[in-house]
Amino acid sequence: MNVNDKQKTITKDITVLYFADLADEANCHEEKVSISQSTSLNELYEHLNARHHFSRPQSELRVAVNDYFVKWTEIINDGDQVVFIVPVAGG
Amino acid sequence: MNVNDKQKTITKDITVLYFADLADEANCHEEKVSISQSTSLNELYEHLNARHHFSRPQSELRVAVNDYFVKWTEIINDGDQVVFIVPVAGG
Amino acid sequence: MENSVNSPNKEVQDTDVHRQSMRINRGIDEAYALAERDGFALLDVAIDERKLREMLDNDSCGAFVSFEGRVRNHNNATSVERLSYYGYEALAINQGRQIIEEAKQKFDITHAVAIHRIGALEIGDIAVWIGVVSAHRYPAFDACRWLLDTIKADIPVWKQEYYGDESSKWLRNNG
Amino acid sequence: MENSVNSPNKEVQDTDVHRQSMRINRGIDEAYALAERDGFALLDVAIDERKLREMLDNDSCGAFVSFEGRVRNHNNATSVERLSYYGYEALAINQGRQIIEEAKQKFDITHAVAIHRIGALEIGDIAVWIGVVSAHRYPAFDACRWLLDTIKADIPVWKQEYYGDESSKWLRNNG
Repeated sequence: MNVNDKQKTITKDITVLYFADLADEANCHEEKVSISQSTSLNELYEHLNARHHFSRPQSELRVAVNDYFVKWTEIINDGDQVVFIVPVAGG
Repeated sequence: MNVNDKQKTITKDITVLYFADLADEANCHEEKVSISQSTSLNELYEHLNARHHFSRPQSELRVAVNDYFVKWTEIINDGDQVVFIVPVAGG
Repeated sequence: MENSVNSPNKEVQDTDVHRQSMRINRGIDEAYALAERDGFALLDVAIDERKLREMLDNDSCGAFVSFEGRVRNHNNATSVERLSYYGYEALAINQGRQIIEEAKQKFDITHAVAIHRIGALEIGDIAVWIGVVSAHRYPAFDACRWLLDTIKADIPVWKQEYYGDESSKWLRNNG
Repeated sequence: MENSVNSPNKEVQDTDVHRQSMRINRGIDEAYALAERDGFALLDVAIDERKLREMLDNDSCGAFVSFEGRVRNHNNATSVERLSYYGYEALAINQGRQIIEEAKQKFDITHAVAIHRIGALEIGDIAVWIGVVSAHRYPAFDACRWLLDTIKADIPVWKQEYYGDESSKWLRNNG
């Protein structure tokens, strides 16, 4: 077992995209994040919130994984793209 | 007082236009009608109904005088244009 | 409505007594000018939707709702070949002007324009066009729908469907 | 929402982190092909209303209802210079396809097409276009309105208004 294999067993590498207010606050559109196997979507948001100090609580957001809205209870898989969605304002 | 003046004092000359079913039944688009001074719009319809045997009772119709809808109680004046309006079907 | 079905022979005669109701008395440009001024007109040629939309351009309006009533190829289960609309133009114009005014009083809209076409129409042709602009979205929807219902109920226009065997029938509005 | 007002300096930075949300990843023709196939697409150029109408030509339909959301020159009492829309295209496409399918299940309509534009828009530009065709009139009105409400609630598109002093503000939908 080399170091890479060992890494894979304990973390997941995901991509997070930011839109609207969250992009301003994170000051980027996209970031790569490594999370532990057991990290939930809630925990991921709290983790990123600690880093970026988002102005919105998780309760105001929806979440999308791989370009579909999902429930906050959805499991994160290695390679997933996660997006926290602030209230939309189209039309 | 000549004959024409005498006529004017006792009758009104009006124009009646027909549309849709009524035009089919009257077999014309327009006719000139002389009516007595006291003829009401109801009476005018009954008079024309006796001549053309319309398939619709007056209760199903509206009436317009000089290009505006009016009440059936409206007074007819000499020179008026009267139109009985069967239920419309545009759109 | 059995007795409203006309035989082919009857139709020729019908066309005659209805001929004056298939044409408008003013020119096309005059009809559009009237639509621009009063918000309503009859037309006896194809409706130019772009001209009507231009009348409704307004930078203060975030919402534009339009309705087009098109000639369907069927009515209930019966196949339709074409349709003729007949109008009493002078009354339609007076009534239409009042309906547009009433819509502006009832709903929070900026402007509304409606045109009803008369004459012989083919499948797919636009028989009626209604456009409404407003600052916000719901009044435009509400006013457009109310205008359509009111035009169908109060504007003196009638229609006759023609079928494959050249028989025809006067129609009642059924939505 | 005091804290959502950005200073002119902040705006330059914003443009950077939002740049990828102002463009679509597919070509224009591809976007229209998607709208034709699934009934929904994002676009980052002016919406060609005629192309969308052609997708809705159907001889069995007597009713066509359309909605256009245009950029207003004001929001409440504030004068607006221009507006930028930002979209999460892949999610918008997936969500839009589902919304169009749901509209066809909920309402007695034949077809519906909707497009949302993203990028920098001027006053009067069309931000969203929705068209619905049906045999009869009420389902087309109901579906068009429902589609608009649902698009405004569920399609991941955001907007920022710009004012005369180049300050800007993220907007919430207020109708």
